[in-house]
Amino acid sequence: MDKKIIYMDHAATTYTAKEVVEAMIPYFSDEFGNPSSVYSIGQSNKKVLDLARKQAASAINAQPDEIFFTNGGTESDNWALKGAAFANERKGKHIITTSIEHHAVLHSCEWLASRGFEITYLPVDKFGMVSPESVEKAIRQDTILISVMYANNEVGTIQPIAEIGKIARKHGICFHTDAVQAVGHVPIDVVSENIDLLSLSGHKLYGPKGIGALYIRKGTRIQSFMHGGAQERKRRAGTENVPGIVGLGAAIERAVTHLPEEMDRLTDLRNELTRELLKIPATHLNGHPTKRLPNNTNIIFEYIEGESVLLLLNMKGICASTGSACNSASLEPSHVLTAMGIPHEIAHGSIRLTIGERTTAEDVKIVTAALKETVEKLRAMSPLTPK
Amino acid sequence: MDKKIIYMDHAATTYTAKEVVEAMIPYFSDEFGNPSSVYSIGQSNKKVLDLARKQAASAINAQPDEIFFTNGGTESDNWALKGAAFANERKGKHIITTSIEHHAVLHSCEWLASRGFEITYLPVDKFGMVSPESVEKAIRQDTILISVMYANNEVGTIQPIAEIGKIARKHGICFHTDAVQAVGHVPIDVVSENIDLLSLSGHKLYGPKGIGALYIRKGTRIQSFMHGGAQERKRRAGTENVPGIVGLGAAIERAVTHLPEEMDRLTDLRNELTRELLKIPATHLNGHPTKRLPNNTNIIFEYIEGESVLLLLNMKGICASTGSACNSASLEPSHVLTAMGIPHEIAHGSIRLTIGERTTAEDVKIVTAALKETVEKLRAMSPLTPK
Amino acid sequence: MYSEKVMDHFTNPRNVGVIENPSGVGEEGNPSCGDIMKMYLKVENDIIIDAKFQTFGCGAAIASSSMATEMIKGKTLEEAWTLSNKAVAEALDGLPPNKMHCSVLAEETIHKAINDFLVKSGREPWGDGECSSCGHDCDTCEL
Amino acid sequence: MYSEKVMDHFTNPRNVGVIENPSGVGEEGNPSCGDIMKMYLKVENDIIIDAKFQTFGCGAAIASSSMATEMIKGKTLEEAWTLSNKAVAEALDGLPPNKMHCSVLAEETIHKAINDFLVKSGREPWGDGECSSCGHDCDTCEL
Ligand SMILES: Cc1ncc(COP(=O)(O)O)c(C=O)c1O
Ligand SMILES: Cc1ncc(COP(=O)(O)O)c(C=O)c1O
Ligand code: FES
Ligand code: FES
Repeated sequence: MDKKIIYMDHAATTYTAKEVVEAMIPYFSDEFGNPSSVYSIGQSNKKVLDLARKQAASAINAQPDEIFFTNGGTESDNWALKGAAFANERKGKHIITTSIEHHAVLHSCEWLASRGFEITYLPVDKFGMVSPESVEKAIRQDTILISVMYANNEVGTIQPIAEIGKIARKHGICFHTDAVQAVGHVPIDVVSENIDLLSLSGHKLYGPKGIGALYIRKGTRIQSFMHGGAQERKRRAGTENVPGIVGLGAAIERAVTHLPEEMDRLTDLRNELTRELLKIPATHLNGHPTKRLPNNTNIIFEYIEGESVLLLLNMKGICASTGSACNSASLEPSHVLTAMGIPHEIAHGSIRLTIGERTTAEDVKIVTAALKETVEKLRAMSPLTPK
Repeated sequence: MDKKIIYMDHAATTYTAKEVVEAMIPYFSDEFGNPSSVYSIGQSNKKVLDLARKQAASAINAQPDEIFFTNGGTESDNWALKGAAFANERKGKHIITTSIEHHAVLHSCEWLASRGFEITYLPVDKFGMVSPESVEKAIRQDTILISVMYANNEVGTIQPIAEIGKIARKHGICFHTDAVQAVGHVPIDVVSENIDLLSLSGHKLYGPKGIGALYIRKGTRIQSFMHGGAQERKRRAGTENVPGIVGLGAAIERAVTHLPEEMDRLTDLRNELTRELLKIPATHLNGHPTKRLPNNTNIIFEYIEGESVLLLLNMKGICASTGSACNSASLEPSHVLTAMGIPHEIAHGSIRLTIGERTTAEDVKIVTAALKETVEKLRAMSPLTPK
Repeated sequence: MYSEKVMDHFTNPRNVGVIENPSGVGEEGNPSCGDIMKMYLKVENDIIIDAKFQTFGCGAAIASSSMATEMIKGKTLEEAWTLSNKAVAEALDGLPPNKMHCSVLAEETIHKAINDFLVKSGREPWGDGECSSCGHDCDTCEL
Repeated sequence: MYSEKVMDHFTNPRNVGVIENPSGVGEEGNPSCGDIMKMYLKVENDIIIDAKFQTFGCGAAIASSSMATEMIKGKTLEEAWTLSNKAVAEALDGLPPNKMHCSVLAEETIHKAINDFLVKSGREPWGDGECSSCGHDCDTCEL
């Protein structure tokens, strides 16, 4: 890359931090033994997994033996939904979730629906917020699982997880939260928030891609999703991705160490970015004004379409997205914005900017200027722009 | 590690080759973009995935768009079994497999059985070989899937895949093979062998752990296993593990390039090792004498127990295993040896030695001498040793 | 993702804008992606002597509008009518499968504009042909 | 996996072998893992003056045999009888959860050998107690 890139798509994926990669390297070619083996080079890797388990646990106030490594947020979500559904189907087949979940949850729910489960998709308000009351109202005799994401990946809205957890606990229903965007970014406490299952992923917090974890509170009824060998105390089969797990542990520890200061720093930068962008006419902020991830701003620019904005930004060396990366091939407007009541044509003009640990005040200035120019250029071409 | 280690457990896992790690490194922290993104740093990663897809495809004579990346052999097996079962359940609920499959297949089958599928587990002969006739006899009106592993991970026996493939094709039944131990070790041709689904894994061929692939012949009916984003042409969700995929591609290409010579070299070394070990009294070779993986020897030492052999070998710097690594915590004798008709107490004395690209003739000599000594020492302690 | 030609026509689109007192105007939207294209024609002796567009849409939509207006300028109405989306996409050195419909939008907008001219000048509109196939493998197309 | 104590008793096992004309012999097998332990006792005045073992089994089984025979030497029969598997495991600085049953095997083999002696000397065998619990959390134990 010949020119400076300003990366504002940290919610899609982060780079793996240099020190995290360095922590991983020895486990590729030197300490490569299979942790299930009897001999020493395998056994020493077992210790390394235990350390990573501790690092992951302490980030969410869990016990190390409540952490099970997976290959990412998607697997954790699939496991939580399908595993809890099948393990509890004798009790009932009703699942409560929301209309703004990540597709890893939504499509798992759809698949479960095709196998006889019944899903209630709760609505959200205009800020993308689920109300705890709506959760409680949706509970039926046969409800076996509630799944509400910790923070939304597109608009950044942080959900009232502690309140929902309390309700779930009161009714004795298993409570899962997809915290892929939240772990390492905001403080989480599975005990006080009454969370039974929690998904997290490495590549959203400067860890490697292809690694994640599912927190399973002791005593939670859940089937295995990945069947096979006896790894992860027989609950998640497959030879352990030792370098990946080491990287995940190192990345989580790193994130947790800097969390309070980094939250403040990012919140300030993000607020500045939002404030400047809202000065452009016919723009609106998506998501909750304050209860949102510190690194997320999501703005609608009326009369223009998102992909063309991204392409022009890219030519200026700026990386951003319209919403969730994994569906950028899709032409449908974001299901999150639609659920928030934003009309189709306007939803198409939304841009998500997610800043990160290298983002500077200077970057914010450059991006603001670039977006102003881009929006003007595209509005000049649009048949929708008012004269 | 202070003394030289002789590693003879390549079937459990291999180190990642240095050049493979080097190929991966740039994709952790520099070229880290999400391949689903619109901007250039993500887009360039898409090309890298396409290259890896080509590399993987060419190793088994598949088309690149028939390769779908997973997080390893276990996921590939789970996907193949569950995905094909659910996609074809209207046609029938009968699945044919063998009693010597890896647990990733066996436990997936057991789970499917708990959900109403019916499984036939074919027996094997004393060499661990499945007969194609038994496959054909087991076929019923409602058979929807046949799953037979390419080569067994414990005893190394290579199955008559081409013959079974022909039978499956004749009856129009989907044919899956778990080729985790075979890809990169023996030549495979999914077209001429009539394979519809094939599992492979990176860490068995000097690639990284936590990455694998499922080959899906065009037109094969199979559901998704990992639900979520639109990655892998909407068939396997989850942010792509770009470094892992790059490493898998590089490792496969590397393995295929050296395959014919390496097969010959390993076969010679392995034969020498086997010949020497069989000179110890009351020893037997497990698995087929010739139709076996070039790197595998598996020997029974009567009157002694495997784990104690491994521990003593380990103290001499030699890494070996009793069978499959992922169940070394289990106390049961190997299901593979049991299926081959080997009695319990004898099955407990089997040792698997799997050599690799760094194994030398000198290593074979050292290991032979060490095993002789070890076996003598343990036999002297055993109440079973005849006077 | 996009060819250089697409990027060129996207970043420096030809014929952006409005024609005052146009001979014909066409507007077409794609209900699935929400994109909207509008074209203005100046016609003399059944020859398109000028064409302009406004587009709300993705990079491919803007590039297709730009290329399509370039391609019909100087053409007879009949020639312009037979301009296929495929020809537009080819002139752009190809479009990704899930963006082929953006070129279809251009073709349809031209048809609308030509028919608007025909009707305005008291003639019969021409039959709107079938949805032109994009030439891609329907199995892999995400259209 | 194993403590240094276990590895020491495994690689240099004490009391391996056979006692000619033993006062009592016990043999016990674990049906789940197939391991077999055999112990020989020399008893004088109800005191175990010598003990030897032969074991077909894993490292933990061999180390447990070695440690258990060490621990009962010089003890009265009553003292030897009350040696629990837990005490053997503790003397070895612990055993992994899925290997606790190897120490149980040692306890049971001692019981068999003592009873063999009692019966041979015309006395009543002592009641075989309940399976002694291993003290680990049953949730995580893979026994
Ligand atoms: C909220 C949320 N859940 C799940 C996922 C899936 O995680 P992964 O890409 O690690 O599979 C993502 C990100 O892609 C996400 O943002
Ligand atoms: C035959 C066979 N199948 C499946 C697997 C599972 O592969 P992975 O460990 O990559 O999940 C293995 C190895 O562990 C294997 O040997
Ligand atoms: S015109 Fe719809 S995506 Fe381009
Ligand atoms: S005695 Fe059975 S595993 Fe040790």
